[in-house]
Amino acid sequence: MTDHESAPIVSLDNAAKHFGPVKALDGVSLVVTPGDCIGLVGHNGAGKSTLVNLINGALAPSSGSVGFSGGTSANEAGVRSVFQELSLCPNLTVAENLRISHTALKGPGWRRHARAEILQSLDTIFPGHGIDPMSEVDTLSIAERQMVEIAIGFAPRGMAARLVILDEPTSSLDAGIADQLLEHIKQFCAKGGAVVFISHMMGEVFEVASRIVVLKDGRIVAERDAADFTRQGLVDAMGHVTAEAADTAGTRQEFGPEVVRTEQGLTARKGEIVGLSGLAGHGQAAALARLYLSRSSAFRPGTSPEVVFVAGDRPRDGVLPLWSILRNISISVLGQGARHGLVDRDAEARIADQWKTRIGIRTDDVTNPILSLSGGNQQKVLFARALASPAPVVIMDDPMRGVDVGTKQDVYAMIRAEAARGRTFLWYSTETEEVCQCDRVFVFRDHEISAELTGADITEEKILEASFVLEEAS
Amino acid sequence: MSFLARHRIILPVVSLTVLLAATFYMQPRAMSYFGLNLLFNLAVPIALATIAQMMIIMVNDIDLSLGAFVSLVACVTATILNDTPALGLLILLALILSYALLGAVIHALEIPAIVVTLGMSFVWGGLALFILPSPGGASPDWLRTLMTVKPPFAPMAVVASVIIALVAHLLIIRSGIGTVLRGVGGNARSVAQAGWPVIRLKALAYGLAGLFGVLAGMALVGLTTSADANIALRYTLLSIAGVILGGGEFIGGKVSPTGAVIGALTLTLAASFLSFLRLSSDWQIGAQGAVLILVLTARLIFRQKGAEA
Amino acid sequence: ESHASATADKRIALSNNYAGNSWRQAMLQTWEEVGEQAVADGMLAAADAYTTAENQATEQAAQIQNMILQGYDAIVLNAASPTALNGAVKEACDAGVTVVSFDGIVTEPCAWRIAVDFAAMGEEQVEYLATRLSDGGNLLEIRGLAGVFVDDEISKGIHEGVAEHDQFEIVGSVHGDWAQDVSQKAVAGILPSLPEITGVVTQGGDGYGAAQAFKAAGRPTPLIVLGNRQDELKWWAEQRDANGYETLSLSIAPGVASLALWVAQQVLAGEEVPKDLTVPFLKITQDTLDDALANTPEGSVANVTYTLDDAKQVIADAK
Amino acid sequence: MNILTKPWLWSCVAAALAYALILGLTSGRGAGELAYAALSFGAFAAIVGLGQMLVITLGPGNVDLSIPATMTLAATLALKAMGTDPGTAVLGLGIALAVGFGVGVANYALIYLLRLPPIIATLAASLIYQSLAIWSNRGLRIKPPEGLADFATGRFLGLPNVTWVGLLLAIVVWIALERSVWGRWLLATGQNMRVARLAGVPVELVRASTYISVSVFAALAGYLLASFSGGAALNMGAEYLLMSIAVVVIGGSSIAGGNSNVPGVWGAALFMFLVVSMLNSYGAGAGARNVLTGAIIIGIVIAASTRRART
Ligand SMILES: Nc1ncnc2c1ncn2[C@@H]1O[C@H](COP(=O)(O)OP(=O)(O)OP(=O)(O)O)[C@@H](O)[C@H]1O
Ligand SMILES: Nc1ncnc2c1ncn2[C@@H]1O[C@H](COP(=O)(O)OP(=O)(O)OP(=O)(O)O)[C@@H](O)[C@H]1O
Ligand SMILES: [Mg+2]
Ligand SMILES: [Mg+2]
Repeated sequence: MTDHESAPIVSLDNAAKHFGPVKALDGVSLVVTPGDCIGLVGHNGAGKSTLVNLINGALAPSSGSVGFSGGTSANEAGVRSVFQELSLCPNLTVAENLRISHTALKGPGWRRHARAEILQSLDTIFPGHGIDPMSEVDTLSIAERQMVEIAIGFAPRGMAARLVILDEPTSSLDAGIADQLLEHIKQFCAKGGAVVFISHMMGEVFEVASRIVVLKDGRIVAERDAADFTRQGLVDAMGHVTAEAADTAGTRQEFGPEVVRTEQGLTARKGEIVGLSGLAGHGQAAALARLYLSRSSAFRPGTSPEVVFVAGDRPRDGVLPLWSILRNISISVLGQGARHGLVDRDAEARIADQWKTRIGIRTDDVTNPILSLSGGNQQKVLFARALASPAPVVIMDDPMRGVDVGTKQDVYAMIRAEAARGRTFLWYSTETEEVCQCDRVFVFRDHEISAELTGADITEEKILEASFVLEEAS
Repeated sequence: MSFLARHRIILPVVSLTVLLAATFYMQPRAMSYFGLNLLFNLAVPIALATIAQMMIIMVNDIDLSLGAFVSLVACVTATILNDTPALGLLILLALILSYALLGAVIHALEIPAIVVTLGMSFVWGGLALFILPSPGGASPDWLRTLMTVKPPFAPMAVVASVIIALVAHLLIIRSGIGTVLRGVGGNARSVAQAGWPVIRLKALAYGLAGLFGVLAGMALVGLTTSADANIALRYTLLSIAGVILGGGEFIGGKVSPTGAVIGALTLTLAASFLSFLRLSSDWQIGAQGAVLILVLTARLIFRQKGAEA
Repeated sequence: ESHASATADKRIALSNNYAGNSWRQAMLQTWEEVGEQAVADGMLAAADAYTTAENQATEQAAQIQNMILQGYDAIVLNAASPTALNGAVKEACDAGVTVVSFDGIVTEPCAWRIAVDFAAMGEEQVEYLATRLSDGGNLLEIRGLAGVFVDDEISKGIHEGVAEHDQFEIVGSVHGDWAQDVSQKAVAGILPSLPEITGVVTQGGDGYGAAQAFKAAGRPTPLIVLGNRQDELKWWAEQRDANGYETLSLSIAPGVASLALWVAQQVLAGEEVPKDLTVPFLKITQDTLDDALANTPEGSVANVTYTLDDAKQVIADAK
Repeated sequence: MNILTKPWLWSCVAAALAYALILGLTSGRGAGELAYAALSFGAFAAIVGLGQMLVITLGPGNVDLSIPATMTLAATLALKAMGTDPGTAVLGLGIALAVGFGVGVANYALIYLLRLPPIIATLAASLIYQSLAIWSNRGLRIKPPEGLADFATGRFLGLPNVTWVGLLLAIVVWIALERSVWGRWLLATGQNMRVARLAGVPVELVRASTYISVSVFAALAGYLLASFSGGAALNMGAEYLLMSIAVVVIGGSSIAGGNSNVPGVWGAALFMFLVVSMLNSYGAGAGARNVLTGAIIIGIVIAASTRRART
């Protein structure tokens, strides 16, 4: 298979994982050797996260095998995972979280060691991160948490990491920080480490990956050197009929009256798509949450809601974990079809089925539990929840987190169509590419609006300039 | 992040100080070695029970059987431990182990702790009635001596409270395993993913709760000199209130051992403060509720400050 | 009257561990009335009442400690436990405070005890039944709150009585927690499995509930020994008028608190008072029923208020 | 769906078993009598249990500890107002329900305005309600008007009237939880209040109405119990503190909904009465009775949970 001095760190042999009738992984063979930097791509629900879980031992394969060279378990073999759903302990400090992962860290003085180790790791990967290792995780922004989790993944923890699996690590990082990570991955692989990098952002994958593995419906459909793929070829391999890139904004200029104005200066007109940008954690999410809370009541059951919310931080803000997909979708429209306060269950089922097809939720039955969906498909459910509601203003807090390329195009089109029909969108995104599709963009810095861009001014450079300007001046 | 929200311990400390000042103002005689001991010595078992409850709340569970358990321990201490110390110790050890087992069962079968501990409260209460059908028994002499010792400078109650807080703090906040235990409350899934045997951690947390529950029962007997099957039933609710008063939260592994001990002292002091007020007997019970509400209302200041951040 | 002036500056506190039933409320009321009068008459400087929320020895111990701090000269005590308060009582004695316990007494030797012979109260019930039901029969026992001293004592007396009168057999025993609704429920649950019952022995506060349960089950009403609650007495009178029902009612009078007050006053006045005093329990018979009913407020408990002279008499009897 | 996976099944099975064991002792004698008693007394536990279930559904940390005090206060004020005068039953009911409503509003105000954890808020408030009850009537036990007492102890179509009330409420709660928009909102709030709020659920309205419902249920139970047992006593609600929680958890409550445990509350209410009766009938002492009750409770819960896990 491979040459003798670099035995595979992990090798999967025809490994499969079934959840009841769902074949999440349907016989996958994969070998990761030192120095490999594998880009793992595939549509939402292709089985990427399941593959990660098989490798790190969180799930046992239904058939086939997973073998390690450096020990019997992933831990012993130096295999680390950074999960798609954030998995730190929010009540502990950053350093204490390292202690959780570093099971061998013991004895007096462990706090000092933990502190030094995590700080070292953060400094290496994200120079100038500004994270205090003594601060509790729940006081950090989602981007900072993601950074901490990545830093823990790469930290030595007793033995150097040999393989780090990153499941959509950049989904809540802004471009600058994501670049720092990509840089580090390249260096790590150059020094003989191995990385499995999962992302829906093709640019990133092409930048770091030496080899790209494409998963489709639980099977590997392509595995080649990155250089052998073209961008379009990759998207084709993933099996998505990419919606023809609808001609972008800039043509439509007639907007209705102003429907949103906040103290901060955030404004939006009827039919407008307003973007919020800037570095992650600079107050965009808070501004949107405040707007949502001020426009909806916790006491009055509005028959016609003014605003709806699409969450990006799924476990914290979006998913009702005990419920089915159906109930997760219908929660925002229950009030409308109700007669005598009773739920119209036929209408409810109709709406859920309709959105399942419209937005392409990968499940055979909407009465399945929501947690049986892959991360990206859960996100689609949240979209469906919001778009099904008749509210004129849609607030979106980084809603494309973990959504695959094909679906993204579909959702963009859907948003534009809804906007044309008179809905207003407020859209915070960590991806500049998305923000550039908006009609107007507010750039945030230090919890304040530092720039308002329109039309042709909406460019990556202008946004970056407005995000950073003070830091450069000082 | 505001200063107050970061340092949750300030609230319990301030509540206790204010209440203490008010008590001293109402009853200057309390401001003495003798007075402080009288005010606080019955808080020692409550503080221990509060730490026990905190161990359970730390892993996102709640223990409705703690009062019955402490009563049972008190009955064992006042009878078997007093008559045949070796057998008594063995039984107390078995009780701690059964607590640990309870934790493991709750985790393994994924049943809510509130249910199991509710059932266990009947079991402990029944066993206590077996051992001591009517009040009685006697405290072992060494225990009585220990609980009535008069250390220099500060009375036993104060010294004991400081020691309890210190030990619990070292165990839960400073030590490595304590950190992992808090991690179980914060995010059990990630602790499991890191390779920790969560079932054993849960058993450990429950075992520690059992240990502190046993200490609470023993301390209680040392003070009261005898026991009955109902002696500590109130501790269930008192201990929960103490944990919350001390800045703990029901979910998420956010607990403060020092705060919990201070919470227990505050609860005890609140009752005394009221009796110094000499209310009409109709309202004495209600006033206890009012004071509890008042003390907890101070949390509001912290919440609002915290929410702004 | 020389003693009165001797205690004019003395302050007495009542430590009460429970307020959740009519008996305790009557007790508190009697204390208040007698205490206020004593203060008005210049016999005492204060007679304050303190109550804790639940029936718990630990809270009462803390309460006693507070009373020591407040500098009371005497503490009158209805104790949650005969032994668990001994630590606190000892501390009070050591601080020079006179402690008088009543109803729920404490065993600490330094305290005075005004005891009711609860065991005799249980035994007397069976003796009464023996005079009424010479053929004997099956008895149902309703007990109080498990784990409490009074419950154990009365039950012991009842079982001794049954041992003596072997024509009786206790065929069922339930805990009614001294509450009508709990007794009613417990009796209703056990009745279907019991043979015919000729008598019910009780502890007070539970007879009416038992009667209701028998009625609901459609069984003939047996001879139920009652516990002086007004609703029981009223039910008895109604039954008597309707079908000549005859029974006995006995319990300790809540007014015994006033006796304890006077005993404490006597101790403070320097009188020599024996440590152990007894009060008879209050017994209502067929003949005294109408009187008792007339003197008991609606929904309360039959009561007696003791005077200073009564107290002196009780002390003299004990010497 | 397989009936064996219904979490409420086990409390009903346990109740039936306890019933059979008692009848085994009497070889069938008194079957009707026993069932009638169980249905009467179970009704009170079921009514407070239904309310407590709604609160527990609100999520971790939500429980109402003021149920006993509410029962006592409502019954005391209602019976005092009626003063045994005939024809005042409706007035009394109105007063009891108003007290329940007021208590619920007060509890919720403490929780919402002062941000107190519900356990502590209701515990502290219950001490105040208890004081109010003492102050208002000093524990005097006033008899209910005769007509009301006859209703509370009477029967209709062979079942006790209080059972009909309990069944009616169970159906109302079942519809509310399983079919109504409010029920969906409640279940969503219970899973994650923040998510529910962001999904447009009026979470505070839901919480307020839930805390008011439980108090109104408790007040109704207090009113009926006082009428049933011949008067309000200060300690009349005491045993319903643990009972209300026990019937909810034994009933197999899970806050997911769509798997309603309303029948479980009734099953558990009957069970709690029958198990004590059974142990009394077999002559168990207080100690043995408690130990066995606890063991059986845990047994039921384990049986229910492993059954659920296997499917
Ligand atoms: N616990 C589960 N029970 C049932 N089905 C599951 C479960 N976990 C995953 N699946 C299913 O397995 C398939 C693969 O899911 P997986 O999470 O691996 O996808 P993914 O490639 O990571 O997608 P995404 O890009 O959206 O994160 C999906 O169809 C999903 O619905
Ligand atoms: N960056 C920091 N921020 C805040 N406090 C700090 C920091 N570094 C050290 N300290 C404080 O310095 C003291 C020494 O801490 P350290 O954890 O290094 O000691 P240790 O001997 O490792 O502890 P242990 O014995 O608990 O393992 C502690 O009180 C700690 O809180
Ligand atoms: Mg995934
Ligand atoms: Mg250290």
